[in-house]
Amino acid sequence: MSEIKHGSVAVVGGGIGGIQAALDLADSGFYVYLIEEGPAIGGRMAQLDKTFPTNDCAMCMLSPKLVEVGRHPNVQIITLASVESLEGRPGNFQMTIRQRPRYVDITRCIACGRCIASCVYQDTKFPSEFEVGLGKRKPVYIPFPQAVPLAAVVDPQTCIFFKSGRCPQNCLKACERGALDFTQTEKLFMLEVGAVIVAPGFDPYDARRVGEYGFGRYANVLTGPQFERLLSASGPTSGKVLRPSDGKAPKKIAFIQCVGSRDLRHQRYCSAVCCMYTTKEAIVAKEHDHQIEPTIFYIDLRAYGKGFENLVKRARAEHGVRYIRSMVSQVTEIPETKNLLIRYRDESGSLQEEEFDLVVLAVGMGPSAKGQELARRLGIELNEHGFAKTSAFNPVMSTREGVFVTGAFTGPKDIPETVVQASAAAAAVEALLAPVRGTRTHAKDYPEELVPDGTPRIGVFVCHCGSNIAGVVDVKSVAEYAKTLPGVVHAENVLYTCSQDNLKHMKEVIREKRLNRVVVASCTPRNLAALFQDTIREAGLNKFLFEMVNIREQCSWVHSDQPEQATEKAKRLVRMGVAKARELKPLSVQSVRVSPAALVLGGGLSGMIAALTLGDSGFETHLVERSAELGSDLESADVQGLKAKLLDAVRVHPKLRVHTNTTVREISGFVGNFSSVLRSPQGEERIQHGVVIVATEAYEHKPSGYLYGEDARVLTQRALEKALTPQASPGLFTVPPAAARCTVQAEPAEDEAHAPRAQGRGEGQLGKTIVMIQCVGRTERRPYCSRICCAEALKNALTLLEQDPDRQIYVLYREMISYGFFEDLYRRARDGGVVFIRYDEQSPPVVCKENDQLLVTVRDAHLRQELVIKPDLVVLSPGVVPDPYNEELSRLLKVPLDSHGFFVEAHIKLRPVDFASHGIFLCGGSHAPGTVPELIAKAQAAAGRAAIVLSRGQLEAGGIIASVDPEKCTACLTCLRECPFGAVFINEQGLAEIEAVKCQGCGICAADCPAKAIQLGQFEDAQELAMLEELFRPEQVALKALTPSPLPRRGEGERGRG
Amino acid sequence: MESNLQRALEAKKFVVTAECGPPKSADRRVIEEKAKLLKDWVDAVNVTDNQTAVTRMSSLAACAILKSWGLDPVFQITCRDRNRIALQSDILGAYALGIRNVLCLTGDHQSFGNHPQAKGVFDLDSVHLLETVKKMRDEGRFLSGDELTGERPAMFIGAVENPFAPPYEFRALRVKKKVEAGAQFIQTQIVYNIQRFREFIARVGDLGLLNKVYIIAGVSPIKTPGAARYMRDNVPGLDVPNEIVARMEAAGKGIEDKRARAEAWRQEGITICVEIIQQLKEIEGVSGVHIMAIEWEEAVPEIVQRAGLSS
Amino acid sequence: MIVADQKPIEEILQMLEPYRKVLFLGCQSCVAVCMAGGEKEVGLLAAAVRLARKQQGRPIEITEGAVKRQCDDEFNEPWAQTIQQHEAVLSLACGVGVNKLSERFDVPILPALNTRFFGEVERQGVWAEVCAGCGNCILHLTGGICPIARCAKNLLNGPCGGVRADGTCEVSRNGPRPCAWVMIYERLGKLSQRQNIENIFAAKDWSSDRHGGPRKRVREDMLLET
Amino acid sequence: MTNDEPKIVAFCCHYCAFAAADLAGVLRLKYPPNVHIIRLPCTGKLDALYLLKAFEAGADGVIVAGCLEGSCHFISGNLRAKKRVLVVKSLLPRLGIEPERLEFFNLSSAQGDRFAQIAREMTERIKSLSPMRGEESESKSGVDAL
Repeated sequence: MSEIKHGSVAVVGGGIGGIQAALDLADSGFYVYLIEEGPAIGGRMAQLDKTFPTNDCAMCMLSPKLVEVGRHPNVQIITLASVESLEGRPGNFQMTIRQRPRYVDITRCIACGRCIASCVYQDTKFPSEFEVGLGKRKPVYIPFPQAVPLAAVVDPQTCIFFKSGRCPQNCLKACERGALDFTQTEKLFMLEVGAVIVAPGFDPYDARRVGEYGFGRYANVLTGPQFERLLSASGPTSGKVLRPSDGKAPKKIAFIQCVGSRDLRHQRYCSAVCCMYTTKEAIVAKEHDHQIEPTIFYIDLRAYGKGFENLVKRARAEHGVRYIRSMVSQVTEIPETKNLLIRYRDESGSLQEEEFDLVVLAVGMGPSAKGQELARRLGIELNEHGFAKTSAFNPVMSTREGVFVTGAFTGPKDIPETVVQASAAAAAVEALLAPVRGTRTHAKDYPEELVPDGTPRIGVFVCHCGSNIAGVVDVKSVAEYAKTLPGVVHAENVLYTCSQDNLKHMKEVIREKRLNRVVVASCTPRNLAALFQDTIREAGLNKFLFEMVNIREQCSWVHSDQPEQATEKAKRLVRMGVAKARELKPLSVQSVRVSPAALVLGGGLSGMIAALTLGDSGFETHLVERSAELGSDLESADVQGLKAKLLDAVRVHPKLRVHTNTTVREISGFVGNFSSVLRSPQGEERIQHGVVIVATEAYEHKPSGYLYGEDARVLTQRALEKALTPQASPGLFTVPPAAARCTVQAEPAEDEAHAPRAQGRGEGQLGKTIVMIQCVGRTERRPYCSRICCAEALKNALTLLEQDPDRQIYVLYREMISYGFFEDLYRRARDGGVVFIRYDEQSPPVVCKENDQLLVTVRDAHLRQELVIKPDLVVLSPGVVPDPYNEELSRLLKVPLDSHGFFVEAHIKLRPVDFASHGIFLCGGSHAPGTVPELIAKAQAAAGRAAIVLSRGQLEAGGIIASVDPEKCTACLTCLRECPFGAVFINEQGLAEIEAVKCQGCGICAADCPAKAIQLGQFEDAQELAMLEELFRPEQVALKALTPSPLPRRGEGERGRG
Repeated sequence: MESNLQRALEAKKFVVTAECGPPKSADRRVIEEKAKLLKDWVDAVNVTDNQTAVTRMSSLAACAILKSWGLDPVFQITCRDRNRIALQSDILGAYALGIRNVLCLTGDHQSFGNHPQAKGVFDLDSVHLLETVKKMRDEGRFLSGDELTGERPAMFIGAVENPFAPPYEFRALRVKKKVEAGAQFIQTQIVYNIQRFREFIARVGDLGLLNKVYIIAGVSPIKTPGAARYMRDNVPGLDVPNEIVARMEAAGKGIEDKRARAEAWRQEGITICVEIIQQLKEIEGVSGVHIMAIEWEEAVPEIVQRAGLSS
Repeated sequence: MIVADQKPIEEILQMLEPYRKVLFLGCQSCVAVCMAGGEKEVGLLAAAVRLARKQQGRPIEITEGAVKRQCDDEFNEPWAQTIQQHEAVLSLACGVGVNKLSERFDVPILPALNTRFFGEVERQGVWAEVCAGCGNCILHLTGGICPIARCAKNLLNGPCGGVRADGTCEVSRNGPRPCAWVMIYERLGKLSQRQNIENIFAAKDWSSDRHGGPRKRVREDMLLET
Repeated sequence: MTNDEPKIVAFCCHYCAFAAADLAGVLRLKYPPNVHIIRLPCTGKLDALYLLKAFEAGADGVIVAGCLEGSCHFISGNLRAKKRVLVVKSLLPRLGIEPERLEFFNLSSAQGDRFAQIAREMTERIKSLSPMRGEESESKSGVDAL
C-alpha cells in the first residue's frame, strides 16, 4: 500500500495510557510524538498515593516509566500542546499542533527552584492543579517533584507580569541558567504521522453538581482525588490525614459512593473504579492513623476484578472498615464544629443520623471535556455518554480509520485496563504501519571502545549546579581534594556538568588525559547517569567505567544549613566514588538474535486475535489448539459473525500456521530464542520462536445442587442463551468466552439433554415466571467474582422480556455487578419490571420441587423475610473457572498460577499481559474472566507486547548482570533455587551458569553465594567494600595501594604460595 | 511350669496383671507396700524398667523383692540402656532369682526422661530381644550362637504392642513378628478407644494369632479431667476419645468442695475403667487385663472387685 | 554431604582468646554447600571476630582464605607458608579438615564448626540427616529409607509405640519429623514390597559402624606403593 | 563529620529508598550530614558481610532500606535482605555491639519525609547509646581526625 508512508505516530494524552502506548510503539520501531495538554506527563496516576488492589505506591510504579519515556530516543514529548486538526488518511496523516508557551526553556532549566523562590509572590497563592486545589502553588512552579519534563513552567493566568506588565521579574534574574524566557509565543506546527492514538483520559465528576453533599460549601467535604493527595507522602500534608477546616486529625470519616454515577440526574453509568478506590483509601487512611474509623456508604459493592474481593475482605476483617449499604440523602454541616451530619436509611429501613469529622465523595469518571473537543477536531464520534465510540469487536478502534482510542476515553476504566488498551492500541497501530516499521527511528553510532589498561586513570567532575550545590558545598575544595586521591589524574569543578558544552569538554579531557574511569559528582544518578554514560561512550570508553556521586539531592539540598559539614560530606562521598571507580571493570553487552516467530497457546477468541494481530504485524505465528477446531468457545449467537470472520482470516493469513489437535510437549530457551516441541496425531515437530503467548480461556463452571442435572427446567445462563434467539445487536453486551466448551465438551450428554428441551419449548415456551440465581456455588474454594455473569443475566432477562413483556423475571443476586455501561442494562431491566432480590452470602436460595412444581425459596436480605417463588424456569449463573490445562502450561513454562488456577501477571497494574519471565505473555480468560471486548483488548495487548521483542531482531544481554566464576562454584544450587527469574542453570560442567538474557541484575544470588563465586557487574564486592573502607577512613591513615587486594583468592593461594 | 501368670492363662482364666513402678530411691519398703496392696488381687505384677527413661530402682531388684513376698513378677526389660551383652546377662540373673516372666521392650527414648543427655543404646530392638530370650531358653544358646553352659532361663516371654499408633494395619503384623520372635503373651497400650481396639484384635485374629498368643489389654483409671485431656492431647500413641474427657469433666461439675470433687473424679475414672474392662471381657481373644494404675495402686483392688474379676 | 554448623560466636571468641594473628581457612566443599564454612562464611566470621575483638580493645589480625577441600593435603599445601606465619588456624571445614591440618602443621588448628551428620538438602536452608554411615546398608529392603539414621532408636523392626496420630515421631528435635518406619511402611506399600518387613530383621552387626572402632577403606588396586 | 555525631551508612535500594532520599532533597528536608547513602540495585544484593564491614570501617549505625513488602522490583529481594539483617542483628550483641545500631526499613519512593525522619531518628537513637568501644580507643590514640 503506497499510502502507508509515515513510520511515526502521534499519541495524544500523556497519562499512563499514552505513556504505555508511546513506549510500546517506540520500542517496536516507530517514532512517537507524545502530545500533552499540561506542562508534564503522568496524568491522573501521578496524583494517586497507592493503587488497588495491591496498594502499591503509585509513584514508585509510574516514575521509572516517566523517566524511560522522557529519555527514549524515539519519543518526543510535546507539552502544553493541543491538536488543532487532522488531515489525510491512515498511513499519511498531517496533524496540526498548537503549543502554548511555557516561558521556560526546558533544555536549560534544571528544576532548581530558584525562580520559584524569588517570585514576587512571597507565599504560594494559587490552587495547585496537581494537588487538586488542596495545595497551593506560585505562578511559576514545577508541576510535581517527579515531573517529566522536569522543568519549571509559568502560568500566564496568574503571573503578575502577564496580568499587569509591571513586575520586577525577579525570577528572570534569579535563574542562573537563563532558562526563563517571557518572549516565548504560541506555536502552530504540523506533524506527519501514520496513525494516531487518542488517550485524553477522563474528568473526575464535578462534585459541586451534586449539591446535597455540600462539596465546595463545607470545608470538610472532599472528593476522592483530593483525599488521595492527603494520603500521599508527597502531598500537601505530607501524608497526614488532616481536616481542611482546622488541620486536626479526623476520627470518623464517611465515604459516599456513586457521587454523580448511576444517577439519572447526572451520569447514568457506573464509574467502575470508585468502590475499589474508596476501599483502598479507607485502608490506607487507617494505616496512616489507627484512630481513624472509616465508614463506606454504598449501593452495590462492585469488587469484580482480579484480587478485588480480597482487598474488600481485608478492609472489613483486618482494618475494621465499616460498610453500610445505603444511599446517603444529605450531608449537612454543624457550623460550630464543622463536623458533618449524614442522614441515611440503614438496612432495616429506619432513618439514621450520624456525625462525621470528614466526608469523602467517591466522584465518578466523567467524559473529559478536552477529549470531547479533541474528538471534534479529530473527526471521531462519541457515544451517548460522551465517551469515544468503539466497536465491541475492536475496542480500541475509533470511527475514523487510522485513529485509535484507549483508556478512560472509551469508558470508565482502572489502570490495568487502561494499560491493556494502550498496548492493544499500539498493537493495532503496529499492524497498520508494519510496512514502514523502523523508517523513522534512529540508532546512534558510537566509536569503537578503547581497551582500558590496568592502572586506573580517573577523571573527577564536580558540579556546581549553579548555586544548587556550590551555594552550600565548597565545590572547588572538593575538586582539589579529589586530585589528591589515588588514581585520580584529573579533577575539576564545572558550572553545569550536564550542559552541552561541558559534555563536549568532558570528551576532550577523556581523550587528552587518557582517562579510563570517570566520576561525576552532581545530582542523582537516577536522572542523568544515562546521559553521562552515553557521553563517555562517545569518547570511546565502556559506559560502565562511570560512577556518579550524588552531592545535590543527598547532600547540598538536605544540609544547606550546615555548609561546612556538607562540604566534608561531599568529600567523603567523592572519596567513596573514586574508590569504587578504581575497582570498576568494563562490562560487555552482547547481541542475541531473535527468532522472529511467535507461539500462541490456545485457539479460542483470545488466541485467534493475538495470532492475527501478530500476523498482521508481519510475524510468523504458530497457533496451537488442543481440540480439533478453533473458536469453539465462541458459541453465543451474537458472536457468530465475529467467529466466522476470525476463522476466515486465520485460514487465509499467510503468516499463520494453525496446529489443531496439538499440545506442547516441551519448551526450552529464553526470550528471543525459545524452542518447542509440538505433539499432534501426525507426530512431533520442533519449532523455534522468540515469544510465547498463553491465551487459554475460562469455562462456565458446572453447577451442583439447585436441581441442576435433575430437572430439565433448571439450566445455566449459557444454556438459556442458546435457547434464545438473540434479538440484541452485537456489541451491547457480552458472553462468557469459552464457557460453552465446558458444557459442550465436559458434560455433553447432560447439556444436550437440557438445551434441546428448552429449545423445544421455543420462544414463549420457556415459561412465564423465570428465576435467575447469581453467584451459584461461589464458595470458599471459588471466592472470586466472575465479572461477566450479572451482565449476561441482565442481557438474557431483557431478551426474554422482549419476546414476551408479560413474563415475570426474578434475579436473585448478591451484588449487582453491572459496572460501566452495563448499568444501562440494569436500569432497563428494572424499568422493564424485572424484580431484583438480594440475598446474603450466608443464606443462598434453595431450589426444590413439589408435585413437579419448581419452588425457589430465598431470604430477601433487604426485606429480611423469606420469599417463595414458583417459577417455570430456573436459570443459574455458576461463574467461570480457568482452564485446567493451565496447570500443565504453568509447569512447562515455569509461570505462576494463583490459588484459583488463574495465571499471575508480572505486575497487576503496569504489566498486566506480561509474565515475570521475559518473552512470555498472557491473555484470555485464564488470566482473569472478562467480556468479549475486554478479552479482545487483552489479546491485542499481549500481541503488541510480544511484537516489541520480535520487531527488534536482536536483544541486548549483559551489562549489570550476575556471573559465576567457574573456578569457585561448588554447584550448591543456592543461586538456582533463589533466582526469581529462573536465570540460573547448571551447565555441562555441572556448575551454575547465569543466562545473561534472563538475568535482571538484582544481585540476590551474589549476596547469598556461599562460595563467593558470583559477582554482580557494577556492584561487585570489591567495589562495594572499597567504598565502605574509604568512607570513614581517617585522613592520617596511609592510603591503600592503587590496586587494593581483595580477599586472598583460592586460586592465588594455591598457585602463588605453592 | 513355674510362672503363675502362664498357669492362669493356660487355665483360660481372665487374668489380671498390675503395674508396679519402683521408687526413685533405694527404699525397698516402697516395693513391699505395693506388694501387700496387690498380693491378693492380681495374677502377676509387672515391674517397669526406668519407665519414661526416668532413673529408678532397677527392675530386676524390685522383681526379686516382689518374688520374696510371694508375688509373680513380670520383669520388664528395655533395649535402651543395655547392649546385647547386658541384656542376656540380666535375663540369666533374673531367672536365677526366681523370676519367671519377662516382658521385652525397646524402651522410651531417653530424650523424654530425666537424663536427656544420655546415650541411648538400642543395640537390639524388642523383636531381637524376644528372639534372644527364646534362643537362650529353647536352644541353650546366646544370640551369638555361643552355648549356655548349664541351666537355661525357662522364661514365660512377653511383648507389648500399641494398637493406637499408626500405621494401624501394620500393628497386627508387628504382633505376628513378635510372636514369631518368641512372644507368648502381649500386653497392650492402654485401651480407651474400644472400637479401634476391636479392629486391632480382628486383624490379629485374621493373621491366625489368637491361639498362638495371649492378648492382655492395658487399662488405666483416670484421676482427673486434666489428666484425660493431657493424655488425649499430648501423649503420642494414646487414643482418648472426647466422650471420656467429657465424662470426666461432667463428673466434677457443680461440686464446690475440692476434696469431694477429686473423689467424684476418681470414682468416675474407676467406673470408666471398669466399664472398659467389662467390654474387653466380651471380646474374643482377649485373655486378661493389665491395670496400669500409675502411682495409684490402691485403686487396683476396687477395680478388680467392681469388674467382677476377683479370684 | 557432610552437614556442619558454625559454633556459637562466643565459643569461637573464647578459642581465639590467646591469639592475635590467625588464619581463617574455609573449605569450598560440603561445608560451603551447607553454608557453614565456604568463602562467604569465612568473610562473615572474620568480620564478626575482628569487630568483637575491637570492641574488647584487643584487636586481632585475621587472614582469610578458603581451599577447595581441606581433607586433601594437596589443596592445603599451597597455604603451608601462610599457616606457619600465623599463631593459629581457625578451620571452617568439617572435623576431617581440622584433623588433616593438625596432622600436617605444628600450629594449633581450631574448629570453627560442629560437624553434624550426613544430610540431604530438604529445601533451601534445611538439611536433614538421612544416612548414618553404619557401613552395612539395608536400604534395598526398606524402600530407600534408612531406619538406622532416621529412627531415633535405630529400630530394625519398628515402628515403636511412640508414633503420633499424624505419623510423626514422638522424638522431635527441630520440629516434627515423620516416623521412619511409617515412611518405610507407606513407601513399601507403594512399591508393593511390604513383604520386605513382614519378616524379622536380624539384630544388626554394628561392627561395620564406628562402634567397631575407627574405620579405614583400602582399595588395593589403587595403592601406589608396590 | 563532627566527632560527636554518629556516623551512619544507609544501604538503599535504587528503586525506592534511594529515590525517597532524592525526594527528601527535592523537598529540602533536613537530616544530619553523617548519614551516607550507598546505592544498591536492590536490597537483595545486600551481603550480610557489608553490614559487618560497615561497622568494621567505623560506622556507628547502619540503615538498610528496601521497598515496601510486595513492591520489590525483583519480587523478593527486600524479603531476602530483611532476613539477613535480622540474622546480623541477632549476632551484634554477641560481638559487644548494640543491635539497635542496625535497622531495616521498608519505604516507597514517594516517602521523602520518611527517609529524612529515619535518618534523624537513627542518629538520635545511636546518640543515646554509649559510644562504640573501638571508636573510643581510636579517639584516644588521636587517630580520628576528620
